[in-house]
Amino acid sequence: MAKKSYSFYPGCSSQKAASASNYMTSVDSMCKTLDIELNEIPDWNCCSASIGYAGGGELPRLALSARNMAISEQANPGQDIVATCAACWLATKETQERLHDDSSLMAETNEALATAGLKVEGNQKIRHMVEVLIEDFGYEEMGKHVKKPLDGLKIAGYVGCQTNRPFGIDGESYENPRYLDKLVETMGAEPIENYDKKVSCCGGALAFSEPEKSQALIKDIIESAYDGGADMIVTPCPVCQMNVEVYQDHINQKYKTNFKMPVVYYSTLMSVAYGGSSKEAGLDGQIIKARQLEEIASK
Amino acid sequence: MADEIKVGAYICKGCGLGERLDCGQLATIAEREGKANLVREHEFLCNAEGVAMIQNDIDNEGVNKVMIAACSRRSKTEAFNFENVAITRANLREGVIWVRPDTDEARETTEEMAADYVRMGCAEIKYMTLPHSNAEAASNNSLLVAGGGIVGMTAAIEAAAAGYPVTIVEKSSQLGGSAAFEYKRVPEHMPYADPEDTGVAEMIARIEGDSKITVHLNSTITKTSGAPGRFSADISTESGSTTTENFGAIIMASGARNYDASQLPELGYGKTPDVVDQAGLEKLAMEANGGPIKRPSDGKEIENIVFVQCAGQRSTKEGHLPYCSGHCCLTSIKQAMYFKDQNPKIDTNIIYSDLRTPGAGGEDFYRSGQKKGITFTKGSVSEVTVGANGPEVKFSDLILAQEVNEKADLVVLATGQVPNSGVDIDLPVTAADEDIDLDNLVPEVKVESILNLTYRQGPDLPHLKYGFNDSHFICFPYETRRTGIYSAGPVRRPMDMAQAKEDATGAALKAIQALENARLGRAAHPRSGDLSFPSFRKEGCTQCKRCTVECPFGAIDEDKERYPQFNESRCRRCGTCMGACPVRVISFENYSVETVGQQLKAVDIPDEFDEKPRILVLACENDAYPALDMAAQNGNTYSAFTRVVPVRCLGSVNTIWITDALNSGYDGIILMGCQKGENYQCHFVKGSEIAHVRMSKIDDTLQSLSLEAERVATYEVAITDIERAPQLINDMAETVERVGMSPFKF
Amino acid sequence: MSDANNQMVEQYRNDFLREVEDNVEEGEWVKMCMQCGVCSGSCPLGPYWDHPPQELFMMIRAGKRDEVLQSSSMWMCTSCYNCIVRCPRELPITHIMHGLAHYAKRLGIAPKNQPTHKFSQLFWNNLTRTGRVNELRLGLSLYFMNGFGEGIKTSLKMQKIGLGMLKTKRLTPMELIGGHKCKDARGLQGILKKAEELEAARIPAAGK
Amino acid sequence: MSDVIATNQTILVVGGGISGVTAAIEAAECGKQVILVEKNPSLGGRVSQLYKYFPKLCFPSCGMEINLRRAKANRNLNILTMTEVSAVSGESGNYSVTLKTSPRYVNENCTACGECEKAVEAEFDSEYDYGMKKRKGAYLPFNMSYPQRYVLDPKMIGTPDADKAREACKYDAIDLDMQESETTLTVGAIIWATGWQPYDADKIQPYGHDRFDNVVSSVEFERMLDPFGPTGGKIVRPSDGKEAKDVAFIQCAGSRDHNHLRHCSRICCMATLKQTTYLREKFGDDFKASVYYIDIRAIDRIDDFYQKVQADENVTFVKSKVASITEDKETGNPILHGVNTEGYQRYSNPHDLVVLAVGMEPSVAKDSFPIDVKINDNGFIEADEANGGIFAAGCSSDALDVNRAVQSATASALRAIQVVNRVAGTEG
Repeated sequence: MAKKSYSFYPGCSSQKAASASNYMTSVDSMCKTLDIELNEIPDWNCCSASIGYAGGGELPRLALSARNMAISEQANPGQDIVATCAACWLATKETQERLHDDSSLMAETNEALATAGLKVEGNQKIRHMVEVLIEDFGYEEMGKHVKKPLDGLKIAGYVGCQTNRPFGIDGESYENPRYLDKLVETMGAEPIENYDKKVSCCGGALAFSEPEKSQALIKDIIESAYDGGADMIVTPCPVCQMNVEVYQDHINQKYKTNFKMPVVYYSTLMSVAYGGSSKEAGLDGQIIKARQLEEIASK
Repeated sequence: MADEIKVGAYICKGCGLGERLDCGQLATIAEREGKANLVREHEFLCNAEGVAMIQNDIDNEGVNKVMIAACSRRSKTEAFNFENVAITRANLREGVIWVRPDTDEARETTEEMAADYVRMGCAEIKYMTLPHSNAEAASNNSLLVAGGGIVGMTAAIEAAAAGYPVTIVEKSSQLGGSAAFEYKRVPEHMPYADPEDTGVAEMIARIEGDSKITVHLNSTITKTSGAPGRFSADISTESGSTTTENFGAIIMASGARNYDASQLPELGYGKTPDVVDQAGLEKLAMEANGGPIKRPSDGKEIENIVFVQCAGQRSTKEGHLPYCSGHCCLTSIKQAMYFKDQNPKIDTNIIYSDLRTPGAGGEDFYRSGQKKGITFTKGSVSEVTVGANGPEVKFSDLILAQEVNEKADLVVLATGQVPNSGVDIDLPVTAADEDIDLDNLVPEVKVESILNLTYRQGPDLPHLKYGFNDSHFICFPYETRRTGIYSAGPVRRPMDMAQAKEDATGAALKAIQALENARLGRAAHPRSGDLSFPSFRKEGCTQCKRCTVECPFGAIDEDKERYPQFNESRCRRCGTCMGACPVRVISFENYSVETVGQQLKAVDIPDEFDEKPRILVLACENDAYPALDMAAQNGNTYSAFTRVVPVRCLGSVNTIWITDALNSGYDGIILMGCQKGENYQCHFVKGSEIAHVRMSKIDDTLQSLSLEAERVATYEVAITDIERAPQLINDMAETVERVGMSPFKF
Repeated sequence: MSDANNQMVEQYRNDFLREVEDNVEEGEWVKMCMQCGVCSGSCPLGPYWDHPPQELFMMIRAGKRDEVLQSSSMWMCTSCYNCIVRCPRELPITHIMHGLAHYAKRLGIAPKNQPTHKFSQLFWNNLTRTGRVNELRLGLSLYFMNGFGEGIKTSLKMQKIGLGMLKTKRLTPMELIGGHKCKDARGLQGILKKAEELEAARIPAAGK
Repeated sequence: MSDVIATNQTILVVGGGISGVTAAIEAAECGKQVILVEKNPSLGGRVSQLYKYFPKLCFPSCGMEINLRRAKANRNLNILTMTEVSAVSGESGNYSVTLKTSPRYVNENCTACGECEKAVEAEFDSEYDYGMKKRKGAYLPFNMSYPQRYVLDPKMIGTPDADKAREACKYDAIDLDMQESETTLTVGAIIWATGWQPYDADKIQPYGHDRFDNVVSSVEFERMLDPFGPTGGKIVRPSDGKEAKDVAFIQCAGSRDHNHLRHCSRICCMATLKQTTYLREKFGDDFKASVYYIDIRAIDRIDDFYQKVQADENVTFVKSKVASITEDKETGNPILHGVNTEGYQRYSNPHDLVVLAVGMEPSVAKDSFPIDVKINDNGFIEADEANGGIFAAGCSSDALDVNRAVQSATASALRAIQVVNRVAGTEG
């Protein structure tokens, strides 16, 4: 397959030494294998991740994503915008939708952008990395590159909210999307069938402001993965990954559980299956180590 | 043709009949005992060759009565559908071999069963004659429409468009009915977003321009007599002048009137002019004619308005309407739009308990109302009081669970429809002129008849419920109990304008069909096409009037000498009159006391000591008989001692058949009819009920014969009682075994 | 309507509904709700809402201005979008909740100590400072949002997580000094300033 | 089919459900020539799959028996089953219609003796039972099937079973060489009565019809009550066959919903109220029914049926669109989650069985009509001058209950007669 190039929006959490830097690491190695070129949007900014609304009104929040789109249109014309972060993808896609639906919003937004000499049209397709994998490559193609099948691993595909609703991945249902399971299968591991917290909410940004309430949600997500006999959880979203991984100690204290469930990204699995090292797969970024993956990687 | 009788008996050997039965023997029985003039066996009677054989005998051998011993009369009906001959069927397949086990020990009794059915078939056919076409058959092809509202106008326009002349009789001075007093109507076309013109003017213009439609205003129908194809109606004007015209069929479109809102003082009606009903709001809207709507009390431009849904409706309270009027939710949305379209700043609050906007258009219209800013509040209104600046609505908001007292400039009560259905003929005749209460309906000052029928059974169509003269059929909504007279619109059932027009068009079709049937002397549903009709032996008649009283369709009047007067095209051929007649003088050419009586006699009743009882089953041909067929089809079995005779309706069962059967040694008798009572399923409405009443008196007969009461049983059997029906038969077989054989065998 | 705060509202008048339609993000959808309640039943933090979305919509139509705007309910939204995808009347409920929260904040009548209210503001301040979120600062400011003492407690509670993040290089002390940022942070701030002005012009109550 | 004679005074009725059958018979009984085509092997349509009708709680087969009697007795009526309309051209009073008839593999000789059914082994999902039950490869669709003639499943043709069937028939009724045939007719008017199909419950993802055994659709529930149906007339849970005595009914399952059908399907409320009476019929006082609704639409006179059910203390009504269903893994109980909007109470209620009151979807997809008629956003045919001599009857015109569908069909018969009478110039 020929090289594929995309206009890339990494988002705050994917930056060096940020909470999802390990995600970025694994994405890089995955892309190398699939010959994907990611052209970072120069000087991109935060999208406000559907939480900045107390301070930011509708228009300012739209302006944030609009700026990224505007720069992308200049720097990477003719390319689709690709985000690895669910929130980034969603915020940008929503902005595009809203601006196209409402011409006065579009006008005002451009008026604001003009102060920095920018203009947005919003005609670049805005996609999540998972969409790219499924639609531009497909499971068969992804499977072709597997060098080290993840034999014997049982993995719960935790899709979460924002990669799934309101847009979601084409052809998948909101209540029971199958793409992570298919991906897990493609990498040679075994998906947890009817994992019933698959699309439940982890609390998102409220994990910070409402820890107890959110951790109650997170507990169920992990518990149900254990019930399904999972060795680990896989997710396409940095917020999900962080929330589900890092609070397990707190949850264990509060609920007298002893969770130690690794939570990895789809790209982590792919990187390992494609023969990447633990480092390339970003496994060193796991606070709860994914030993089984490390073993396979070191084989 | 009737002079020389030639019976052809045909015995089929197909479908295993040949293997299971001694068909040669059956042929002999048909010839020797059945006295058939010509008997043939055939390997496969219903195939082209078998049918051709029979047709040939009809054409060349002069066979004019055909007895076919094969499958049920419900199977292969098309194949055995010969013209100009009387036909009967002996049911050897569903009636015999399919309900009997294929065993050696069963063989003898199964054979006897088949033999009896052949005997019965031959006996019946001898007494059946081909119905002659009717002398009285008349063919006036114009329609009378009572009522000039939307329904009447629609019926007239549609019937005229099919080529039939129509006369509209309208009580008031103008066409259009209540719709003429409405500003706009609920939309009837996509996108179902805005109120549209009522279309009344358009319809009136079309009627005035249609040479086929005659209109009598300020007129009522003061007398209606006759029957489909030959109705005669007196049309009288207020001034008293009367003209008499003839019609083929009648559509009753007398519509509905508004519920009298002054029955609802608790909702403020009458206490202030600023509480109106929906009709009142239409009036205000027409006055405003697109401009700001002013409130009646002081002419102030209305700024906020509250609609109270289900006012005095869906309530069992004394004086309230127990039903939902079907249109009020849509109407209130439409009326709220009168305000919103004129000035979006006006606040409109619709307080409802269940918002009912069905179908494709309904939900779109609801959404459109929301888009226009109408507030919908699920709540229940307890009271409307008169405050300093206007009415105040006390209600509990069921969503927010709070008591509210909302001030409004105007309050609209969504009260319901009350049918103009004329006299309730089922009430004691004397009551007709007094105040009467039709199931919780508002007491009438005086109920005026709409049709003034000269029928023996009363001047109007029977009511079903709450004063609506609907039929109770779901599959056959137009089956009124007066053939050739069809009710349509809100007089039949509460409905909105769009549905009323559809209903009017359907009723027009039925009316046209009725006069086409009358032209040919054909029966209407459910015995469609039946050419027979009842006749009676005058010399035998005792003028007991049972037939005239019991006829479910009011088809029989009394002539000047007080003899029954049968109106053939009102008749539905159920035979209830025949069953009612104590002196058995009423009969149909193809169905009579004889055609059944002779079958009973034809059955071979073995000697008491043979231990072979006989159980007679008289089964309704519409439900019980098909149920038995399907039981056979599904391999259910029942006693070999059973002999089933299909009857048109249990109402046609004359008790003489029972007494004769008991006297001639039958051991048990079962009557199978349809469900009776409020949710009756009897296709002749009252037949099953009447039969049950008659049979409740049979005990005396049994006692006089000193026979056990349980030898005769009457059941309600549904067409789905595929397992139950055979079970009932087997139960009777056990009963007979228990109480022993009848002593009346000779 | 400059004194939108101390406005008397007659019950079941549509003044407040109109105010919401004019001033709240996607507010024009509120009137389309048919009170089925599927949103209320779909919210992951549902049990913590004093008034679930569908009830808020009815309250708005009933003119319960203060009860709605002072409510903590819409601050419970996790942006999971369950309500949006299930709503039979296609109301963008998530956005309406954000919009109501923002409008309450704008009018200065949002519940002061509502944690998400605070965090959301911190987040906005944090991201607008450099154009990108500074996770460490965000974290610390969050811990200390309820004062110093509280902050120390929370920090200790979170210490283990912090260390874990540090160990795995998913957090760096460098963030405290400088850290990630947009090169053209000024330009971005200019854009936001302009956007806020434009919005303020549309929504009278702005600027609070 | 070559024996079918049609002229521009003939009325073609498309669809042999209760609307089509009614329209055809009513027109024929007015003395008109009528051709009725039905794509399935038997007349009857959706109602033949129902246990009872509301509000009378009587049986659809009762009315069907009468209609079949009327049809058999009428020489003006010509019925073609397994036949579809593939093309229509022309104008009011003169249409050219192409009919496509699929092979039944059984000819007029069939006596419905049933020997072929006994002979074959192959079994297939029964369409009549929505796949809840198997039927033989040679079969009579249902007890009241008309024509009362067997049919062979095309999937069986070419297999040894097909030959077994042929050998078993003593009357040369089975003809395995039957081919699809096409014929073109001239007709004056067309009544379109293709009816409805239940909305695909699997599409309502939050309710997990595709994931949970004990979540069934309302039409599937009807089949359970049929003594000859998949459960032999018992109300049981698909998961374990246990009697389902605590049943939840979810209204507007696919209706009044922008994600599914935007329209209100009208019948579902009454259908549910009716189905609660099935529970009392089967279990006496020992049952629980919970109806989750937005608005109960028991329209007009039959609101009293609603009042009756409301008075039954075993039936409770919850004003709530259920948000989602989960499954209790131990018991297999579906658990309904949502909020009672009357005063705001949350619930998570387990039940034995959940019945989704699925909506009415027009059988023919908006874009695949072989005729040129005006269709509204919901896929129903709009009454419109532009439709010429083509008239909708029953549920192809709107979501209707049986009573209204029959009215609509009767009305459409008159509209068609207006056309052919105009053609005949006889004017009545």
